[in-house]
Amino acid sequence: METIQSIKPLIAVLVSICVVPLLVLCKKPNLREGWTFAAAAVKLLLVLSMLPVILNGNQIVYTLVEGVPGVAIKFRVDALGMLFACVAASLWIITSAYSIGYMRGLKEHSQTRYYVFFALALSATIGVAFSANLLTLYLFYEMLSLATYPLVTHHQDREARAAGRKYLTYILGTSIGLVLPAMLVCYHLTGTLEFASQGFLAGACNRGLAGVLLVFFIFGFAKAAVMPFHGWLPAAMVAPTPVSALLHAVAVVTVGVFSIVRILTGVFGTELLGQFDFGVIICAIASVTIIVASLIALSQDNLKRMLAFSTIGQLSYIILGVGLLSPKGITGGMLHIAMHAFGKITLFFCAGAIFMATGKRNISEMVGIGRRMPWTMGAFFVGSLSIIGLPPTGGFISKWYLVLGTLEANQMTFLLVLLGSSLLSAAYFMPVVYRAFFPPPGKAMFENKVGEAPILCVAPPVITAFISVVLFFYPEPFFRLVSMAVRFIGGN
Amino acid sequence: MKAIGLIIVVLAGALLLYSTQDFPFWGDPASPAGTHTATYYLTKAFEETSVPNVVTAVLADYRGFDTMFETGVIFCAGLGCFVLLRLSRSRDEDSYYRHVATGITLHIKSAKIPDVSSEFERIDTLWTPYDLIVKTVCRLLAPFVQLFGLYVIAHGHHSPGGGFQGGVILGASVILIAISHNMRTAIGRISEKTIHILMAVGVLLYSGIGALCILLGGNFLDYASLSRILFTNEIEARSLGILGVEVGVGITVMAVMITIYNNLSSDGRLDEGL
Amino acid sequence: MIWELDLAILILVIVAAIGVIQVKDLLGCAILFSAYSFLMCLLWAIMGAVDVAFTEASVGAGVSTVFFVAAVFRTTRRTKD
Amino acid sequence: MSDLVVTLLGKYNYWLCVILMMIGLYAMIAKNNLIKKLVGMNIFQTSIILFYVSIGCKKGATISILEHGAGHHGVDPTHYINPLPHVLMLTAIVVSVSTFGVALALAIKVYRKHKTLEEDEILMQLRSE
Amino acid sequence: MTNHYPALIVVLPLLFAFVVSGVAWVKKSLCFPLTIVGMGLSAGLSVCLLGRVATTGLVEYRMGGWETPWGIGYHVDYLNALVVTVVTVLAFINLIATRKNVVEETPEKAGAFYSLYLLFIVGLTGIVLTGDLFNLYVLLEVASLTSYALIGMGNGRAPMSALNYLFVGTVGGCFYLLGVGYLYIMTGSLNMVDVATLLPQMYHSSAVVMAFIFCLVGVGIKMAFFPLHMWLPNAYGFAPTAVGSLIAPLMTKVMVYVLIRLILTVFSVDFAFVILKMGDPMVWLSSLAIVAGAVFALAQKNLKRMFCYIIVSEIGYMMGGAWLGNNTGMTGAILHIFNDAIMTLCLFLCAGSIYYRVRGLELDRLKGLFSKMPVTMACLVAGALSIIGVPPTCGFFSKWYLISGGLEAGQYGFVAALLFSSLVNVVLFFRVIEISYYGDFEDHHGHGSSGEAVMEAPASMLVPLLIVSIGLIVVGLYTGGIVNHLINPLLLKQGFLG
Repeated sequence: METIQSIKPLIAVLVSICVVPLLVLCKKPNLREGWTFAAAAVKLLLVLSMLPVILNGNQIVYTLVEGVPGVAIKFRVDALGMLFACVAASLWIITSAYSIGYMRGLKEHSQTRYYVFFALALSATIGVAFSANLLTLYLFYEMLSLATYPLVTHHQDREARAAGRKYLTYILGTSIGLVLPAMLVCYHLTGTLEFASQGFLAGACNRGLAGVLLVFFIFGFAKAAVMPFHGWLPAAMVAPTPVSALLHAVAVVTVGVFSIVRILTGVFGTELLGQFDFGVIICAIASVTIIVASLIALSQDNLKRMLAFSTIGQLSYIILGVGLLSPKGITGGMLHIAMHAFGKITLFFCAGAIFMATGKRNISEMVGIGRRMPWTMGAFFVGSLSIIGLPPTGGFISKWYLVLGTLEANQMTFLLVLLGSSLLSAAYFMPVVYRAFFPPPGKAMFENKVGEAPILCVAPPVITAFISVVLFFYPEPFFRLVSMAVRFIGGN
Repeated sequence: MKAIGLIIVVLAGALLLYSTQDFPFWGDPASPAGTHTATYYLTKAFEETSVPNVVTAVLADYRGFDTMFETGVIFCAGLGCFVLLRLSRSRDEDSYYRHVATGITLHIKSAKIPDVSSEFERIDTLWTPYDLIVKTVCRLLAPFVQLFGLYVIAHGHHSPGGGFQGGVILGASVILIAISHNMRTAIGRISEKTIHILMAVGVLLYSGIGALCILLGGNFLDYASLSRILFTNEIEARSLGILGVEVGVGITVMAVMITIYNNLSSDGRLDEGL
Repeated sequence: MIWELDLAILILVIVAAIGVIQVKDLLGCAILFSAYSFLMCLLWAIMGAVDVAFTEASVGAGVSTVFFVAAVFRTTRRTKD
Repeated sequence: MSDLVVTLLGKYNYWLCVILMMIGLYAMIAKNNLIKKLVGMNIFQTSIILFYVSIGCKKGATISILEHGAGHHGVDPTHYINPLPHVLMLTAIVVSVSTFGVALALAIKVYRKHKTLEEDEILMQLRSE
Repeated sequence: MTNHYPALIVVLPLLFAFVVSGVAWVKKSLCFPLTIVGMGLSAGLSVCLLGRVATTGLVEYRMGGWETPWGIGYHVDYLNALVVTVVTVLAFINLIATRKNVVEETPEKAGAFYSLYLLFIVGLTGIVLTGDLFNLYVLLEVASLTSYALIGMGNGRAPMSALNYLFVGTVGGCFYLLGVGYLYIMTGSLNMVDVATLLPQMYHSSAVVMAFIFCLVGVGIKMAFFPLHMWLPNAYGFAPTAVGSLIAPLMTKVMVYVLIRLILTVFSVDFAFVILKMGDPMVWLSSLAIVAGAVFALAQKNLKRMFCYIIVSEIGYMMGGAWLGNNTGMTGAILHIFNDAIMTLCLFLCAGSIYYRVRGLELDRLKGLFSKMPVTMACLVAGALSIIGVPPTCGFFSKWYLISGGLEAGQYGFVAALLFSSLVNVVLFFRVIEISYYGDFEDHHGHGSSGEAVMEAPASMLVPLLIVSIGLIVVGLYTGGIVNHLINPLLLKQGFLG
């Protein structure tokens, strides 16, 4: 394995920050959106150009500046980060397209602000993906929190204010109150914060302290919405749909989970976790979240809220997978980052498209909508298959590995959790699809004039749904990245 | 409040008293304070500056930098009183005049102020005639007071006194006039603008001499380097440098005392004063 | 320096100080304060600090008192304590 | 016992100085009238000046102005009082009179607005605003 | 000329102050340019001085050419050079940024105002550079007296606040003077280095202990250290805009510098920590200061007053860091002097430009300001993030050192207080941001009270403000450099062993 010095990661992060002045100064909407696209394309190309290097088993490193002696602001591109960056960068393009359709279609106000903060959020996301140490990760994590605040509260009404308040309370409160002290304790114990393949905490602290740190980190990264710090996610649903999509699939929650995965593998190391028997604790925390979130999702009528609770559950799959500490489980968890992203973004796009075309938010009002919006609901169907974990979608692959992981780790309880929650997700998704396509006679709620949403809002979900299917048949690139990452962290 | 005050005071007093136990005895010639730096000043000051009053030598030369800021503090005080109290003249104010010969008071409502003449004198509403004896005595006294002030400044090298005390005395002479006559008379002799410019000129003289020393190649306030333009030896140059800064201090202190008095006694209106 | 004289004046100074803070008229306070300053000046002269004494005489007992009186004239003589 | 007496008598100057200091401090804290506080402050300052001047004292020495001609042939430092505290206190007096002037100016400005110098009355006015 | 830098930094603004006050009576329009020139020269020279100190380690200067225990000497090491640079550069920026405020608030006395402004800077730079204990007192009084006058220039409650500040400040100054007197009576010297060499043989004398305590109390009063902070919020809050943004960032920080200087150079860390064992109680008091400042800030309804209480809290940061008793904490404290000055300036400048347009700083009046003054509000957010301690702003890094120092010293109460105040700051600032982001909900119903159109502040305010807020991030990123090149060498010489 070689380490290559290159400024590319920094540029990939900065692309979308650099485009901000252009966005602000552009008076014409077309030009403004053109810049957004250009930045998204450049970013994706940059990320992809690093892919072969990573696939050859190398790493790219760039040190920006040494903020504190021993802890620099430093980027490192490795397999896991690459996986996440690929997902985020490619979905940004699709989301941009969707945003244009959505925002113009609904004639939203302050579109420039929207695009600016969208770009900033993406910078932060890539920054998290490429960060080489805890400090850099924390930096971009906070940046993301702040950049998404104006997005979440885009409507600037009372509801948005309440949601924004909740969002910040949860996210900033936990990151300052829990992550920051935990990080400083780590630094104090070891003098470094650099992610290492087997963690850097080994031998530096006893079981009790390590346990406290673990809890601080898992709950501190509240973006991962591990219960009981999940309350912000359903509240944040007041945001425009592309933002929800961004929050749920591309940036925020995934960043949270990604951070936890990084902490578990890069700070603690699987060996230390196994030695202290922390795997079970992590899995238990995750399982509770999975089951409870799925049950709550069952009772939701608002489509976006239901998706939000579904997300909360699905995220904990990833944590569960890593918590199993077996190679297959970790593989499954990491793969789920990508698979869930594509599946969930499809669902959100669909929800947005339905809202645009019909103005409906509640599931109970969507009876028979499949007849009117076949493409959208088709995509919705594929997306929900992926989330449930059924073939022929990518979701199946990750879930398959998770199940194998539980077997490998000999944790039958968690196998049951996985299966049970799959059934639950089937239980909350399938009725939606069923009623959309097969309404009870005479109860279809839509007149003939309702049709598909504009093309820019329909194409993205269709594309992402298609990608989900493709990922079932050809998961190779992601799979290779994940197996490299697993090999790197020395999962036996 | 009184109880709290008492408690704090008693506590602080007890601490202070406790700490005196390690002091050298009062007036002990062998105490560190009496021997360490003091010995140097007493033995060397005269040969290095040729000023017999060691206090002046230390004040204006060894610790001349302190004294410059001391003058700065005074300057701040003058400026401070000015900015805090001085009211800008409002145009549409009523004004009162008195016909000197008859004592009739004129009340003029318009903004227009008649030309100054010897027949009319501007007064306030609350006007009481000044006592002739006091007025005359003070007017006669003022030049002597001023002369004494100048002597104190000039003779600071050899006797107690110096720029600061002399300046105060000079300022006091003007204040005396302002009290015994009225403030308009005093301001007529030395206007507000003059006072303020004098205030700046005095300290500027001090710091200017210091800066001049830098230009002549010495350190700041190193009067020895003035010997080049004064055509004397270094010791004499120091002595003259001390005189120069004392004059500067005197000017500033005088001007500041007058400013503070003017603003305080007239509530910033610079009218008739007390 | 005569220590008996020194002690006597010191005690007078303290008496003057207590008087200054207890008197219920600000003009009286000003005059007493002037006396206090003058006593202080004497004290310093006895201790050999002639320059300081000179300064105190001109500033503390002289100009300060004038300022004080001027300020009292521009405000009020009344005080509750 | 005699030890204590010696200590007491040997430093009585400092003791009385401390008492003066405390009178000033008490006036500053406990008095209600702004001008009275100001006077207290001045007493506090002068007492510190007294303290410094006391430091400079030397038994059996004279004022620190050299006798005529004494400077030319060696000065016996024990004959003269330490000049440094005097120098410092000249500065301190100047500082205290400057502070006094500015404080009076501020007091007049306060009086302009509140028409009183009693702190409690001013606070009452501010509270009712 | 280069070896005269230390003197010139102080003397040039002094000369210009006198010139300005004289020129004001002849030609008013010259005052501002002259002030700019004087301040700019001083700032430029202090940057040069910092450069020299960074390479040579120590620059000495003797006033009047006299050797140090007899004359007054400047003894400029890393700490002075760093702080003096902050003081002069920030004062320069503030001077430019607040010009319009000055024109508006004190139109007639601009000359005197600028003269006092320069004298205030003279006082601060002198305090920072001097190596003489009594000279420090004189300059302290220069700075204090000018600040009383400047604060008293304001309207409304300002004179009363200034008078209160004067009383308290003078007591502080007197206590310091008393402390110096105690030192003088014991050592016979006033030069810091000289005193430091004479002191070790009498560390156990009660007089020296009292000297230290009096200096501590005096400086503590002047820096508004809890519970001696009562004067600060009123004095800074009611001051004229240009004065608030000058004094608030600089005065308290310079006083913290004085304290650190006293600990490091005069009394030595051995005395303060090993013999007196003052570390623990002071850290606890600092923690209390942090918590109290944060809680009081929560109760404020005025932006500027809120900032004032945040300063009280920040003083606790620095004091706590200095008293932790290890190099990390001291590094944090010194770094925080630097960083906090910049952040506070940023906040007060924002308050200044908001006041310039909105004419009020009550929180309700900030409604909808994000859309009207986006740049100013963006800078406010930058300052807020720094106060909260979000990377990569500089506030994060000093907090980092402070917390690490706290962990190292085992002072978990202090660490908890720091985290608590961070969280409270989040609440404080997001309350402000929320109000200004959302605007009036009732506006939609059509009876908006917006008679005057509020718009973005003029460029002369915005540009300095932007420079300061970018500075927040740049300084944050170069923290490593500052620590390695300036603070570590200092602590290597005078800091804690091991």
